[in-house]
Amino acid sequence: MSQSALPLPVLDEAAHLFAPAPAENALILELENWEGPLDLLLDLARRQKVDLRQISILELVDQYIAYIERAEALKLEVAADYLVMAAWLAYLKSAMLLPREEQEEPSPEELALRLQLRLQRLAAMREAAARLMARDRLGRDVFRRGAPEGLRVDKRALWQCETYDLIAAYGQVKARTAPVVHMVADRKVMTLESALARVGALLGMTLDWMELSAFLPPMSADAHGDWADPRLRRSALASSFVAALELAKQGKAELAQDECFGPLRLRGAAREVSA
Amino acid sequence: MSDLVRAVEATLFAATEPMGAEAIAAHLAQSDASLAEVRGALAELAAFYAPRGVHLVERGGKWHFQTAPDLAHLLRREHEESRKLSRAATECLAIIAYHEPVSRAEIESIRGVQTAKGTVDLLMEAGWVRIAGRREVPGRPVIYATTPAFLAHFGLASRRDLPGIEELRATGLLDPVEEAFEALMGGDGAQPDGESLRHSADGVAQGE
Amino acid sequence: MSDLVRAVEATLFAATEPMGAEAIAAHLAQSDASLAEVRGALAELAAFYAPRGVHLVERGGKWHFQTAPDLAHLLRREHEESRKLSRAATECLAIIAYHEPVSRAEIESIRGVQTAKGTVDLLMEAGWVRIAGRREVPGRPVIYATTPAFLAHFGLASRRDLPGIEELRATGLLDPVEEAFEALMGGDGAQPDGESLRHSADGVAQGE
Repeated sequence: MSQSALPLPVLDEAAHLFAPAPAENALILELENWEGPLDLLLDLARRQKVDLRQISILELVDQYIAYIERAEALKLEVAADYLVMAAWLAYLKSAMLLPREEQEEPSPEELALRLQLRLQRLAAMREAAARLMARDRLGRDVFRRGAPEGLRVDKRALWQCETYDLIAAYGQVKARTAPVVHMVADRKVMTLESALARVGALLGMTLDWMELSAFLPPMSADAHGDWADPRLRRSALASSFVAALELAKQGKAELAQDECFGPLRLRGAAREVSA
Repeated sequence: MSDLVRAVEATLFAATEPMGAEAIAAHLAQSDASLAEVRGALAELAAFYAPRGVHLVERGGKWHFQTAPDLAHLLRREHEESRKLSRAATECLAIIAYHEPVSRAEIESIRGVQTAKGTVDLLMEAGWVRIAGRREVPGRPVIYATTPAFLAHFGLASRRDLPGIEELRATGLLDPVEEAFEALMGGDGAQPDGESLRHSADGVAQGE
Repeated sequence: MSDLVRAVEATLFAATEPMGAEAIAAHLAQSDASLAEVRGALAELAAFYAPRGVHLVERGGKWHFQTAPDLAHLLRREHEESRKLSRAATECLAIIAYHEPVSRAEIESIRGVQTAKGTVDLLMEAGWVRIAGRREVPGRPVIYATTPAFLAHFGLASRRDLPGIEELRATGLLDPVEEAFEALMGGDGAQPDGESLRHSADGVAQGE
């Protein structure tokens, strides 16, 4: 049995506190009934039936040591802390019996007083605990309302939305779900076919190197004015470039570029063949 | 007051369920009270509590304490807090306003997104949307419409005050997001990432 | 009886938890009652219910209705008796209540035996004990104190109502052994260590 693993007492605390002192020879030799030596000492002190301030420490020491010895004689296991206390008490007793002038510091009286103070404090708390437990306890002696309705704080959301948010949201919905076809039809492009026709036709008109941009439709000369649209111009540029590549592949055109990202030039291939 | 009345009062107070006079008498067997005496005590208590904040009432032969009905509003305090309507709920509300009456399926088909039932419920809770009946088609779906509170909140005299499709188009609110972006960027920018796309679309909408 | 008294009565009857005067006033905000008026209503109700089978009591600044203690014998068997606390637990609780705040080492020094951690945990689980911080000494031990639920369970309006606490304080039985020893020896002994000094200072402060 280790010092810290003392089993918790199962004895009813009230019975323990107020039980009459057992007859001299009817010692209870169950150390489990005491939570440590201080507990046992307090119990023995109470049996002196005097105020804790008046107890005879010498008598207490004798009782404790006798108790431990009897337990050992009965071959009961005695926890180490009980034996340590017994040894300390034996020392205390011997010191108290020695002539005063041979005392060392601290004096046995001081040690005894400290022990007495500790016992008083433990006794006070034990009594306080008993008085506390004997009060009218909620849920045992007194009861709160069995079925309270309960107070409820309902959190109600006050929804906020501005008129603009509402209208904008509708616009977003309509925009998001508008048919995609509409957008494609709206966009003007220059098809590869028309670019092939235009580049091929223009190549036949001159034998000089011309920059690709010169093959694009003019910015604003068109009757519809659509060619000013930068998106249509990009489409025309892309289609014309592909047309140029196609014509080169067919052997109808030559391509030249002097430097990276420099202007792309082209001319008709028929001239070389004829030359 | 008599011990019996006190005992009956405490018993009913602590009870977790309503109790009949017999059950109370059985419970207080120690006090040797007759059923008639218990009934008398109950009547005395009920009369005593009648003007108070707590009443002792009989329901189907069983008695229990309850707070006075006129104080119910005190026990259920409402705490209001402002909350901004979510994007989904705003769209849903706009669709109902423009197309009412509409069913949830119709709202979803206009939004192009599934709409949680909770969204419509929330609009009803806000007091802006009501159930306007059922559409007489298979399945008889519930149809929704706006309420006078909706008009009041948005400062509209009637639904006709909502800007029409043409007006929306004129203010750019109907422009598809991509076109709005192109218009903003002059049509020669690199492809925008999603974030700036959304941002510019908002910019257009707010620039109105 | 006034509307406010009725409202306070109904509120506390309906409440599932004890309420302080401030909480009641906040709950009854509609009624425009001042804190002082609520306090007056509580005092009026407490006095009114004092002779009845149900009492209005204050525990740690919070109010609740409960059955009269003298009727315990009539009501007790309906409710299963709360699980009996071990002696270790009751002593531990008493030490915490009378000395709070205390560290486990201080509890152990009074009991003269190691206190299983589970014992304090059990008291915390019961809702009677809480961690009240750490003592600013080497090792910074956790210190424990009691809760409002402790006061409510044991029917104490405040810690001042702990049975015999004034007497224990007056006789020095709440002072640490070293301090009492010094006092008895005329204060010419060794200085008490910081731990017990601070402990006793706390004890005094709490007593105000």
